[in-house]
Amino acid sequence: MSDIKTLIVDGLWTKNPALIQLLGICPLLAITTTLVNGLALGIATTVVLICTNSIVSLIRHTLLPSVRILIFVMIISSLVTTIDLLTNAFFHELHGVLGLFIPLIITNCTILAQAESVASRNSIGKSIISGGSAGLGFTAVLLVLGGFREIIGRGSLFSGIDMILGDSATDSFIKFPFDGALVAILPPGAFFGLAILIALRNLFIPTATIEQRLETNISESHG
Amino acid sequence: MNFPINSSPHVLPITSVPIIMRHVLYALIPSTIVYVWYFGFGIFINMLIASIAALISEAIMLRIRNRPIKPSLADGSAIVTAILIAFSIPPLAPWWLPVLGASSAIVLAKHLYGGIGANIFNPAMVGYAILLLSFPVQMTHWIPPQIENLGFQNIDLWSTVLYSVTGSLPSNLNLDAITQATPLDIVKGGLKNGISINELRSGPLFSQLGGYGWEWINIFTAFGGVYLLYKGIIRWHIPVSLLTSITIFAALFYLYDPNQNLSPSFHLLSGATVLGAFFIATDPVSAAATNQGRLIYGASIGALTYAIRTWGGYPDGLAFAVLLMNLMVPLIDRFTTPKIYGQQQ
Amino acid sequence: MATATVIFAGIAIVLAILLIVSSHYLSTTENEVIDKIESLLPRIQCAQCGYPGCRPYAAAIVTDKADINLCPPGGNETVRRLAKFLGSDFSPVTKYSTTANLNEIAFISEELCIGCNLCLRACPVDAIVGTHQSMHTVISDHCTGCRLCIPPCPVDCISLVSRNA
Amino acid sequence: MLKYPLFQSFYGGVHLESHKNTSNHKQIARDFLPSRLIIPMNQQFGSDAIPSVKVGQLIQKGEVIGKPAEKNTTAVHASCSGRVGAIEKHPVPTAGKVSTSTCVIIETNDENNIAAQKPPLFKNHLDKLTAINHAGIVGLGGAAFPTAEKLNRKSSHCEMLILNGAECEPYISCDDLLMQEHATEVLRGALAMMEIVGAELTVVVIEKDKPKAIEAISNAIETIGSKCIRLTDIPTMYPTGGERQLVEALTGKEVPSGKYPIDVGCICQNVGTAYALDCFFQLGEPLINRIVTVTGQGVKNPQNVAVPIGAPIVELIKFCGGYDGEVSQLILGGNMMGYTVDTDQLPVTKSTNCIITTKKATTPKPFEIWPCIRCGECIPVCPVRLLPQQILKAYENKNFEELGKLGLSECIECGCCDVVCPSHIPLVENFRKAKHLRMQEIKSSELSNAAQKRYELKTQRLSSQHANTEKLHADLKESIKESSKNDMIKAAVERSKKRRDKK
Repeated sequence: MSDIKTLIVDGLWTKNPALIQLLGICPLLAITTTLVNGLALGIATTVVLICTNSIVSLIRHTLLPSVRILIFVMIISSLVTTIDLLTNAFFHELHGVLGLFIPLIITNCTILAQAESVASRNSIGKSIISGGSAGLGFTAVLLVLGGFREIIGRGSLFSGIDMILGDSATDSFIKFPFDGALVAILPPGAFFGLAILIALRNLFIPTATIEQRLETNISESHG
Repeated sequence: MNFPINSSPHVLPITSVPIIMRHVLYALIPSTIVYVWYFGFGIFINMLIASIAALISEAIMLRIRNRPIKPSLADGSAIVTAILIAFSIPPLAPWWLPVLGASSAIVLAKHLYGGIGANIFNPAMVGYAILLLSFPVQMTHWIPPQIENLGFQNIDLWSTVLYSVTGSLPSNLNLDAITQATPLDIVKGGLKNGISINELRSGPLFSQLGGYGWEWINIFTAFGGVYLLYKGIIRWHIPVSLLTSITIFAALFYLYDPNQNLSPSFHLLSGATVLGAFFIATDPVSAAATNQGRLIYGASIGALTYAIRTWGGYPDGLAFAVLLMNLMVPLIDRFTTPKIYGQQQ
Repeated sequence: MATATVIFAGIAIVLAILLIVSSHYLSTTENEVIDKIESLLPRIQCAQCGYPGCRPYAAAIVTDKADINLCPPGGNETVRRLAKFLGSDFSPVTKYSTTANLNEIAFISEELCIGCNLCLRACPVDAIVGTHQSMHTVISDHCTGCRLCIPPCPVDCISLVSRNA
Repeated sequence: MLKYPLFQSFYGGVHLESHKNTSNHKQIARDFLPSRLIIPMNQQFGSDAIPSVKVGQLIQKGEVIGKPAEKNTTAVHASCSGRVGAIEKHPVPTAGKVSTSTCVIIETNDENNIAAQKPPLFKNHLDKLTAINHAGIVGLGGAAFPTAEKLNRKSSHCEMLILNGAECEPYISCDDLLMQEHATEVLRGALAMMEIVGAELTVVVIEKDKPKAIEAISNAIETIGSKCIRLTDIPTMYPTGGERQLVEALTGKEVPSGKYPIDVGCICQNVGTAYALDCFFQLGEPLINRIVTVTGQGVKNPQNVAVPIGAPIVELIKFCGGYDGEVSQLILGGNMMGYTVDTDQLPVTKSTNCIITTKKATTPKPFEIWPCIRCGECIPVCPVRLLPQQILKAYENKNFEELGKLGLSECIECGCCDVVCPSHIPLVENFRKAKHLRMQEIKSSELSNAAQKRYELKTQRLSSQHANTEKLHADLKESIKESSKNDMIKAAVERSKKRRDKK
C-alpha cells in the first residue's frame, strides 16, 4: 500500500518530471501560453504516459537491452499518432490550437524516462500508477505555468475554455482589469515562469542546504 | 615598537567604484539638459521614479542575499542603471513603466546573476528589452520635440506628472495627438510602405542630420562620453569601434541606394547610438576585457545594431545588439588573451 | 498502411542492427572508468574505506558495490568530485579520519623499535625499510601518513609527525 | 655621445606619484657608526655562511667572519671593527619575510681602519670570480644574487651589459644619489664587469625623473672616453626597473619563461653592484657598506645613508633623527614590492635598499572591497601581460588547471594591478596565496602518483611472491608424493626379495 503511495507522491511531487527531473521542457515552455492549452497538453501527455507504460511493462521480459530505446520510441510514436488522430476527430478545434505539439509529445523525455526507469522494471499495475501520477504531476506544472503566464501576459484566465467545454462556454473566462505584460506570453516569459517555479521548489526542497547541514553536523561532532 | 604586517603594495588605490559611477552620472548631465530642452521635464520624473525603484529593489535583493546593504547601495551602480533606463523610455510614460524597467533590471539582470560584477547582461538593457517586449504601445508613444514652430501640441510639467501618476491627461489633450513615433520608427514604417527616404525626411520630425532634437541630444551625449574618456573611466576602443562600424555599414548602403537607406549621420545621430557607444556598451561588467576584444565587441555591436535597425523587427536595435554581444563576451575574451611575457604561444 | 508499416519496420530493423553493433564495439571499458575514479581519490592507500587500497575501492565503486563516501582522507571534497564524475548524489563522508591531509608522516622511535617487521608488512607503499632484529625506519618522501603501520606495532613505537618538521 | 635612443617599448606599468624628493636632495650621509652590528649569515642565495670567529674575538673592519659553505656562495665580512659579542639566532629580514638566522653580533669600537687596503691581484679569470665571491659581493638591487655567479654564466654569449639605474620604486633614491656622487666609480665597475663577461656594450639605464644622475653619468662617460658605454633615459614608469622588463624595453626581446636575461644575450647589474665591484678592485674593500634610503613621513630627517651591513634599523632611524610622531608601518624595500616588518630590531642586510616609515595618512586602510567589476584596468598595466581579473576568478574557483593556463607563475607581484583596481581588491596578495595553493596541489598530486605507483609495485610483488610460494608448495607436495611412491615401491620390492631369499 505504502509502495503505491510513494509512487503517487513521487510522480506528483518528489520526482515531478517537470520541476525536479526537468524533463519534457520543450512542450512545457512552448505550449503554456494559456491555462487551457496547458491543460489540454497535460491530459494528452498523461494518456500517452499511461498507455506506453502499460505496454512497455507487458513486453518488458522480451526486450533486447541494446534496442530497447528504439522499441520504446516506436511504441510511443504509434500511440501519439493515434491520439493525434483521435483529437483531430473529436476535438477538432483544440487540435487546431495544439496542432504541432501533440505529435511533439513523442519527444517528451518524461515518457521515455518513465518507460526506461519504471515500466521496463515493474509490473503493469505499478507502471500505470507511476505513469498516471507522473502525467498528473506534469499536468499540474503545465496548469500553474499556463495560468501564471496567462494572467501576467494577457490579464485573463481560462480563455479558450470553449475548445474543451464546447461553444456554450465561449465567454466564461475571467478578464482581469489590466492588459498584461506581453513578455510573459513570449518565449522569455516561459523561461522566467519556469525559473520562478523551480526557485519556489528550491524553497521547499533546498538540496544545497541539506548538503551543508549534513556537513556542518559532522564537522561539529568531530571538531 | 611593534608595527602591523601588511601585504604589498603599500599604496593608496587611485580610484574606486563609487568614483567611477559618479563620473558616469556627471557625464550624463549635458545630454540631460538638451533632452529637457527638447522633450520637457518628463525625463526628470522618470529618472526619479526609476532611481527610487532601483534603490529599493537593490536593497531588497541585498537583504534577501544576506549581503551588506549600505556599501552596495552607496556605490551608485543602481542609480546609473536607473538613469540609463530613464533615457530609453518615452518622456511621457505611466509611473509603472520606469518602476518595472528599473526593478527588473536590478532583480533579474543584476542580482539573480550574483550582484555587481557578476551579471552577464547589461542590466539597463535587460530592463529596456523587457519593457519593449511587454509594452510595445507605451514604449513607442514618444512626445515630439517641444518646440513652438513644429506645430505639435505641447504638454506642461504638471500634466506630465499627472499622466505619470494617474494615467490620465487634461481634457484638452489627447494622448494620440501629443505623441508621435520616433524618427527611426517613422522611417522603418515608411520604408515598408514604399515611401522613399527623401519624402520621409521632409516630415517635421526630421532635420538636416538626424531626427529633430535627437541629433543634439546625441551630440551632447558624445561630449559626456569624451569627458569619460578624458577622465579615464572608459577606454576608447568600444566607442570608436562601435561608431566606426555603424558609420561604415551605413555609408556602404547609403552609397548604394540613398533613397532606401538612411545616411550615416542619421544612423549616428538618432536613437541611442551615441548613448550606447559611450555609456551602455562600455559597461565594464558585461563588456569584453582586453583591448583587442573590446574592438571586436564594439564593432560587432555596431554591425548588429545596423542590421536590426535595417532588417529587424524593431526600429532601434542597439539594446538587442548589446545583449547579444554580452553573450559572446566569454568567447571573445578567450580568443583575445594576450600572449604572456616569456611564454611561447 | 502496409507500405508505411513495412518502411518503418525496415528503418527500425536497420537502426536496431546499428545499435546492437555499436553497443558491442563502442562501449567504454570498465578499466578506463576505474582509472579515472582512482585518479580522483587521494591515493594514499590508507585502506580506511575497507578495501585494501585505492584501486580496489575504485573498482568496487564501478562495479556498484561501494558507496562513494567511504574515503576519510579525501573528505567531502573527494566525495563531491566523485559525485560530479559519476552523476550521483553527494552525501558526506561516513567516518572522519584524523589524517585528512598528506602533511603527516609516520616516525619510528629508534629506542623502542624491536625490529619485529610487522609494520613493514603493513605499509602499503613500501615506505618502511629494515629487517628482522634490527631497527626500522620510515622513508619520509614515500610515507603517505596512512597510519596502517600503527596498529600492528607491538611496542607502540610509531607516531605521526608533521612532514616538514 | 650623450644619449643613445635604445629604448624600444615598454608594455604595461603605471605612473606612480613620486616620493623621491623626500630623500634625494641631501648628500649621502657617510658618518653613521652603529654601536652594535647584527650580521646575518644568510645574506645570499644557497646555504648560509659558517661563522669563522669566536665570541670575544677582536676583529677589524673588512675581516671575514663567515666562510662560504659551498663553492658558489659568498663570504660575510665584518662591516666595522669591534669585538664579537655573541653568535646566536636572531630575526633577520630575508626574501620578503622575517626569518631567523645565525648572526654574528659585534660590539663596535672606534678604530675603523680597513684590514686590507690594497687593490687585489688576479692570476686568471676564474681567480677573479672567486675573489669577487670572497669579497661577498652580491646584487644590490634587492635579490642579493651572487654577482660572480651571474657574471660566470658563460654558456651563452653576452652582447649587452645593462647597468640598471632605473630605480622605478617611487620612494627609493639610493641609486640616484650614488650615480650623482660616484658616477665615475660606477662606470669603472661596469667596465670591469664588461671585461669579465666579454660584452661589447654597456647601457646605463636611468629613468627620466633623475636629471642630475643622468647629467653626472653622461659627464662621466665623456671623462672616461669609452666608446662602449651608452646612456639611455627611459620614461618614468613603474616597474621598468625589473630585470626582464628592462631587457624587453631595451632590446624588444622577451626573456623566456624559466630562463635568465643571459639567454637572450643580456646581463643586468645594479649600479650599486658596479660601485661595490669598483671599490673592491680599486681598494680591495669587500662589500661591507651599502647605501640605504631612509624615507617616509614617519622619520625626521629622511636621507640616504651609507650603512655598514648589519646595523640595526632602530639605530639607523635614530641617526636620521628618529621617528616623527606615531609611525603606522615599517616597510623594507620600496612601497610597491617591499614588505612590512613588525619590529625595528632587525639588521640592515645586503638586500635592504630602502626603509620607509609611513604615518596613518599613507598607509592603506582596510578599504571597502567591492567585487570585481571586470573593468579591465588591470590588464593593460600588467607588465607580464596577464589577465589579473581572470586569474582572480580562477583562484576563487580553485581552478588550478586554469591558473596554470593563465600564467599565474609568471606574475612578478609588481602590484600595478592593485594600484589601478577600482574595487580595491588585494590582487597581489591573492595571487601569492594562489601560487602557494597551486604549488601545494601540484606537490600533493605528485605524492599521490608516487604512492599509487609504489602501491602497485607492492601488490605486484606480493602477488608474484604468493604465486611463487604456492608453486613451491605444490611442487613439494608433488615431490613428496612422488618420492613416497617410489619408496613404497622400493620397500615392497625389497620385502618380496627378502621373502624370496628366505625361501
